[in-house]
Amino acid sequence: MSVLAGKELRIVGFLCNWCSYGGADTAGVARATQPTDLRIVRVPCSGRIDPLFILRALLHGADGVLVSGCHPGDCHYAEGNYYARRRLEILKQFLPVLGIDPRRFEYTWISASEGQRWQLAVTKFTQQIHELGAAPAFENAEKLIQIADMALTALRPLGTGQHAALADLKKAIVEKLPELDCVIGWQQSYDAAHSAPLFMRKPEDVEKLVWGPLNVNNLATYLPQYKGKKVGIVVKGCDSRSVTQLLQEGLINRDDVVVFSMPCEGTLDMARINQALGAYQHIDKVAYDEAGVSITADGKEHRFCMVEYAQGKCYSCATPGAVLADVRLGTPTPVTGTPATPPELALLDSMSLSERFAFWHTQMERCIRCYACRNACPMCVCRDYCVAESRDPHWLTQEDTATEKFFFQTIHALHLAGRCTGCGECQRACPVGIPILALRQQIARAVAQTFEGYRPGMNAKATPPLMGFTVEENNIKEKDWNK
Amino acid sequence: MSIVYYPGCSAAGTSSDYEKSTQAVCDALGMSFTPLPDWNCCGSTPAHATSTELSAALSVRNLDIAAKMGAEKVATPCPSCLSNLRLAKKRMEKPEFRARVDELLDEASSAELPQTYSVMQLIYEKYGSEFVAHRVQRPLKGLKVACYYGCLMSRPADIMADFGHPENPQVMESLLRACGAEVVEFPLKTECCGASHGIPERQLTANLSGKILETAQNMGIDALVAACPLCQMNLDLRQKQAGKAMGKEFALPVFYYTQMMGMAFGIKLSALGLNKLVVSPEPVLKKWQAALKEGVCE
Amino acid sequence: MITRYFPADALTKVVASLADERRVLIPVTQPAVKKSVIFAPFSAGMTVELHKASVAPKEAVLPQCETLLTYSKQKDAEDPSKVNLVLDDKPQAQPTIVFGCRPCDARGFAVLDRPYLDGPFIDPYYQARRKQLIVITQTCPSVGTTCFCHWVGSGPNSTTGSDIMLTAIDGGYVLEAVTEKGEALLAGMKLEDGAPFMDKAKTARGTVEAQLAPAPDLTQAQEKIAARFNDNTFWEEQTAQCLSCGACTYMCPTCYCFNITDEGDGVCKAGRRLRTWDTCMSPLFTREASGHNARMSKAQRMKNRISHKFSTYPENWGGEFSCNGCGRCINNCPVNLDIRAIVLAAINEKGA
Amino acid sequence: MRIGVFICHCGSNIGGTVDCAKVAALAATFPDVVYATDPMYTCAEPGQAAIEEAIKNYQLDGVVVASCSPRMHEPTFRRTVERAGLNRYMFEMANIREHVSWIGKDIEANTNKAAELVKMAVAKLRNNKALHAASFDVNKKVLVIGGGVAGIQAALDCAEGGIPVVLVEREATIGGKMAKLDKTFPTVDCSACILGPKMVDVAQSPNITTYAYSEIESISGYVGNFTVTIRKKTTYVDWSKCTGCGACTEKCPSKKTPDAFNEVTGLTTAITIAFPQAIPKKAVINAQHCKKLLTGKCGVCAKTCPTGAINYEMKDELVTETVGAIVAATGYDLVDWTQYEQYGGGRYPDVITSLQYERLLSASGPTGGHIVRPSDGKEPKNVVFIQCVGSRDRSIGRPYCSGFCCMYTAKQAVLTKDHMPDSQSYVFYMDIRANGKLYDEFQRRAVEEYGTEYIRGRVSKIYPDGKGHLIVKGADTLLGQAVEVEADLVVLAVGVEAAKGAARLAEKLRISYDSYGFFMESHVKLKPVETNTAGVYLAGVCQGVKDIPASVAQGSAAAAKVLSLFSKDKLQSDPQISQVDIKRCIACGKCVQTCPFGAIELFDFRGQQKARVIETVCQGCGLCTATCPQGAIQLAHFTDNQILAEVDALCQC
Repeated sequence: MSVLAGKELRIVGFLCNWCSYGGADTAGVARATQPTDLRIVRVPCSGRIDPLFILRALLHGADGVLVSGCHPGDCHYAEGNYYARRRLEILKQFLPVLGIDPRRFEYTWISASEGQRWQLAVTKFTQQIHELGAAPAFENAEKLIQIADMALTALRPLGTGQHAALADLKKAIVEKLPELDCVIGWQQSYDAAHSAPLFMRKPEDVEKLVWGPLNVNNLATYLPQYKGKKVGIVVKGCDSRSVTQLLQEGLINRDDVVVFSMPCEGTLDMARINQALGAYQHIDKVAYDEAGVSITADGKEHRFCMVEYAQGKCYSCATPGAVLADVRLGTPTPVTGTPATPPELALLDSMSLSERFAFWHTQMERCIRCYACRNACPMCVCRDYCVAESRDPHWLTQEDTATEKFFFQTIHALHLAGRCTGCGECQRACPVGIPILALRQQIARAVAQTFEGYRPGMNAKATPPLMGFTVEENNIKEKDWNK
Repeated sequence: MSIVYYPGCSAAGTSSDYEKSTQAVCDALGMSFTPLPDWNCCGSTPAHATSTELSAALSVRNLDIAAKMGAEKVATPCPSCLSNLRLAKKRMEKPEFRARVDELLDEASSAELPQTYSVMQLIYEKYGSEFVAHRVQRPLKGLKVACYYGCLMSRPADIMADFGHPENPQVMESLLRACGAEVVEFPLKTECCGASHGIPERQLTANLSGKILETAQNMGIDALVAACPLCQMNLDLRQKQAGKAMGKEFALPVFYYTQMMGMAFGIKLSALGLNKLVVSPEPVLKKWQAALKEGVCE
Repeated sequence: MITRYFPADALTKVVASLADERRVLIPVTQPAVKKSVIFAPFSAGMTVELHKASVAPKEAVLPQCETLLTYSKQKDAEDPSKVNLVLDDKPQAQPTIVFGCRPCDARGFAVLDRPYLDGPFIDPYYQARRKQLIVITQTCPSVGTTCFCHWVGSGPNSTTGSDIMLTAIDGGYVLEAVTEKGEALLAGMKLEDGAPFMDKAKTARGTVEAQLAPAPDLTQAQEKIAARFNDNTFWEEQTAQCLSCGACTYMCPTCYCFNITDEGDGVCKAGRRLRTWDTCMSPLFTREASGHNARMSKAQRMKNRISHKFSTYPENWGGEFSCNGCGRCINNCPVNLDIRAIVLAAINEKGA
Repeated sequence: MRIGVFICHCGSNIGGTVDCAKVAALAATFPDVVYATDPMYTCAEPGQAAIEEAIKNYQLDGVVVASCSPRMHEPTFRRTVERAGLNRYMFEMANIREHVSWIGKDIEANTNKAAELVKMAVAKLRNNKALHAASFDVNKKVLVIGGGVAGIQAALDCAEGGIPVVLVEREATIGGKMAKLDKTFPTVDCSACILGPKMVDVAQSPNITTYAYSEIESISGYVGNFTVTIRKKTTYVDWSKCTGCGACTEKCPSKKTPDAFNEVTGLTTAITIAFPQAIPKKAVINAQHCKKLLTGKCGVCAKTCPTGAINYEMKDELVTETVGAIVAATGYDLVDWTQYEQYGGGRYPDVITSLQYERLLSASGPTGGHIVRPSDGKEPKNVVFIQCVGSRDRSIGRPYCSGFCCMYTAKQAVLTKDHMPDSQSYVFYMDIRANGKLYDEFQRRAVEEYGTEYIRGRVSKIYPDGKGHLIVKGADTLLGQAVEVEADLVVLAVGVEAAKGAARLAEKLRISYDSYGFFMESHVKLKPVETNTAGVYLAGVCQGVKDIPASVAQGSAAAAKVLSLFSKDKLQSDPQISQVDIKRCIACGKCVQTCPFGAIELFDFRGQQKARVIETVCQGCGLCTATCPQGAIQLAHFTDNQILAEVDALCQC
């Protein structure tokens, strides 16, 4: 049983019980004729509507979703619709990057007495969906492969940080070590071309500390596990934003963390480097110079200059020096200009909605649901109780369809809305190289446009935008059904 | 900050005394205005009575010349010109109105038209009462005066917002107090004197001006101080008609505030056009000079 | 056993001919900024290139998500309270060839055979697929930096788990059957005999063998790692950098743990019982219904993973390690955790 | 699970455009549905009996009724299933009337939509759990904020009902604005005579503890268990010793203190007792005008006080009270009328407010009831009253009518004639609002018997004519001409707004208020004395403009609400609230941060921090459930799984 073929489309309505559901009742009592497509799901408050309900509907066969709550200021629960207004606005700006037409989702405010306004809204919205026609099914999207052009101009000189004050850093760490449980840094892993996180507890551990473009891991992801213990951490600019965001959300205590920082000159994109190196058995030597690194593998030397092989995020990095630090070494590097659109997002911007749908379907088919993207993310603190693998609530099935995997990516992206600092670890950790960072970058762009240029992790005192509200919103305009 | 001066038609005619004293006071304060070349009448009451587009076109032509000269502000002594020039600029914000006005002009007016200010407001804002007091050489000791703005100076409230409370402006009071005069709070200072009804409805103006003069006289003041050519004419020139209408004998000199300020700045009385006043200012001048000689302090 | 030869340019044609009656899984490169090679069915128009796959061909016998059974509830028309359940639990399998995997992949099938087929309970779903599988393994042309197959009893030319060995020589490929199944397949292929090329093949195999650095002695691994069981500080230090994601286990040719869940349709009128890959590195692996979790910390989980591969599996299944030394868990680890380092540390370091 | 489905015809309201039988047949095919029928009127007696019958016969665990809006009959049907032994939350409704049958005539589409809504309801019901209301004990004690007539009435009624009352009044005496009135309309009986005895009752009632000259510092807790901190402002007089003899007020040298009680119509001493019938009749020192406190020199009152009650070092004191309910009766203040420059903006001494005129009329006022002009002390002949000053005026943001000004002006005009037989009163008005009992008759008497001249028109300007009179210029719209009155005294009927600080108090009470500061009632027509916050009630003008009889009535109404709340020993909390799954919670604190009611707290559970919901404070909005990333907190009856089931029922099959 489903909608009447040819006459109706699948439109889901989420209405708050106190105002809009009452408004729909008033319209009914007034016998106001309305199209029958829309089926109403009643919720206590528009604040109860998790944007993921809407994505769940849109990705599983809904052609359109309409949300309606009390007018801001009239909420029966005082603040429910203030939070809803921000979350739904960010969701609406998130849909295009997924390949879903934003006109398939609208949110509006209708009070219990506004029967005509409900009739107008449901009629206009149903018309709007019929003009768009049935929504394309994600499972049937055809194949499309596109690759982002990673080379961009950086906002500040990229280098290998060889003349950074590594010795001073080591001395500073040894000094602080006795009062700390451990200090987290980087060390060389199984060969000179790979680094790994280092947990320094004794002075001799500190000797292994390295600093350079191979320090790709964001060490802030380990901090929540050490809550309650005193711990030190060496940070690049992007890592410091993650530390600040953890502080903003109270997931770590400021006086338990000692932050060591040196100005970062960019990190290498190991995926592209391994691509260029191809199969090799042994790394003979890794030599650094001002502009890049030359790696000798199986006797053959390969030259990688930073300008061409840095990670995407390093080009548009505006905080090479740490945003927050207790021990700050080296001279801060000047940053000029405003960040250009990150490469992965620029690729998606260049595509049409249907192309993006196809692009993501092809990418998601390769996903093996290993959740490295989630576990590498410093902001993902739900750790063992992620909704991706739970039965109560049962958001995701264990089926390996592209839709389920794509739905997890939207869950992760929306859970990070206004919190993701763009450190790029999710994409770097993905073993099959799916460019999932673009989804988070689109939300970061929407958050910046909607909340006066807000960027997460820049100010430890700031409240993440979706965790608060203002009564008057400058950049969120109410839907005008008369236009 | 170039300010263009727009004298207005009456400056050359009926209120030449207001014009002379305004120029004198501005020179004394070192306030330089560049005169607006090839200016035309702002349309005054008849124009906006017939068609708002015509009235706006007349005013906009002046503002356009000023804009093309690169002027940021236009100064004018006359409240009627002030209100027309400001109203025109406000109405030009609507695109369809602007289009109709531009049709009447030789060429389309510039997008950004300068804002108009009364000379009194510019003096007060630029110099403030302390500086004016500092310039005073012969304070208006012994003179008890009341200020009369007329009904246009501070209205309509949304366009004249920067001039003070529409019912109770205080700019002229503070300037005259700075000049040493004893200023009485005159409750009818923004009531209408009858304006241009003096011609078609003589009796109406007589009543309205009569009431103003009667209340002013009851307050025992030496002189009424006005800032508008038309109000000054109704109160001074038509004082006898008003007296007849009220059945009272009025002998209340009506000065322009610039004349009073000129006197305080020590400018030669002849340069202030006092001779043009119908109700003789002599008793006020004698009382003032007497007070100055004896160094009488209140 | 019989041998065959075909020139290099005939590679795609040979695979195409195999693909007529069977599904042929070949390593297919997925273009991306970070390329990955995944075994995918051959279809017309593809050109075959033999690269080492990022993900093991385990999919051929143990798919990431397979339907164990489907159920639907039919209601009795007259009495809605009467419901009968229709079940269908027939295993689905199709004849498949894995073409061009590496010895460290093929050995994975052998490792999986033991628990699924040789144990007390034979898994019918696995068995159905395993029976119809033929493995054509390419002897390892180049050894990677993270390869350590020769540490664990395998090698670049190991034939364990393979039916036919394919060796690239200049100008062509030599096929050598190692099992009856392989021989039967080769016999049916109209290719020239491979005997004249065998010595060339042997030299090619030898050259790769020589590249290998000497392997450490892991014979004591089983006991030494078992002895490490209570040394918690050791495991905590070794696992400090692990993020407990699932990349290593899902890429591994020899991880065979799975999870079973029932997934219904919108209103649970019908549904499916799914078997999906599980990862022992995730806390959910040992979380019981009560919420108690035997292995709460990632150190315990890592201990279990290393011990299983190098101690308990050999103990249960006659001494063979259940790690093929393919190095995929090292390549794909987001924090570059090296299993070799842990094993060596467990064996050599003194300590409890 | 065994579900019964009832598709209601609602006569022809639904049956007319929905094939109910077909929907029932389709419903029978949904999973777990074991019984489906289509009764004619489900909400009627037979309909409900049929449901109870079916529950017994088919051992149903859940019921779905497809009929009208749940906002209408959900409570009815919940009681029905409860009577049959089912938990009332094992019940769902599908709205196939207002949202289906009444919005279109297309029978095929309506029937299909009705079936789908039933399928959604069944899908949700299959995830419902039985919910049980928690009960908690009630602290049967009430706090009344504001000692005006409404507050006094509420306090007395509650005390009468045996409930201990804590009455907090900001001024030094209770009585509020009514105590300042001389006479009251329409009976012209003396305000002090009818209010005084009630004030004395308050003082003498054993159940009422009065905190005068005190304000609410903070309020926490929930219905049945509020904790209130009260700030006893320092009076510099120890009220336990002060007998109210007034000796200090005679001797105090600082005679130029503005008399706040008399609306500054006169001056008084720094230490005062507001008015003779003040309750409590205790002295208070005005710190801004007391020489001793300002300069350290004086101390006359300390010397003269027979009981040594004066204490210059006395500080504010914070007192805590625990109560079960709160009645807000904070009354009103006059609009700041000095923004009307055309009425002199406060510069003309002879232009006074109606409240100041009330003090001039009052025998206990500064002039002993003798009406004089503040400027020269002479008796005025022409008294002009101007109505709607600061009411019905959109330009200053006060578009509403203040309700009682027309009536008190008529009364003041009558009293003016009484006091000064040869005086002449004029009233400039727009419309006379006299809609109470005996009101219009009283106003007619002011016109016909007392010769008050009513001029229908607005006043454009008041100005001194220089000879001691005030010229009141206005229009007379009935005669169609301008009019001027030479007035000796002008009384402005100033509009009313919420008492100063009402907004801040509303935030402490967690109730909402409108842009004028009036508190927001739960429903303007049906629940005028309740608010959206359980346990907080309203009385008097703080809820909106009203006259004394209405304020007294609301005082009693609020008291009735409190008494009914306290009639039960235990209070039931609404079970449709959030619950935390301790296992899943990682104490990230997001729910605590977003909960509008502060109903979630972090607590220590075996060494780990976990979130916990305070059942009685949670209102069931579900914001926390939408905020918690790992779904650790779920709003009962609207859990993620229930809503997902509805969405999946629509989108997936």
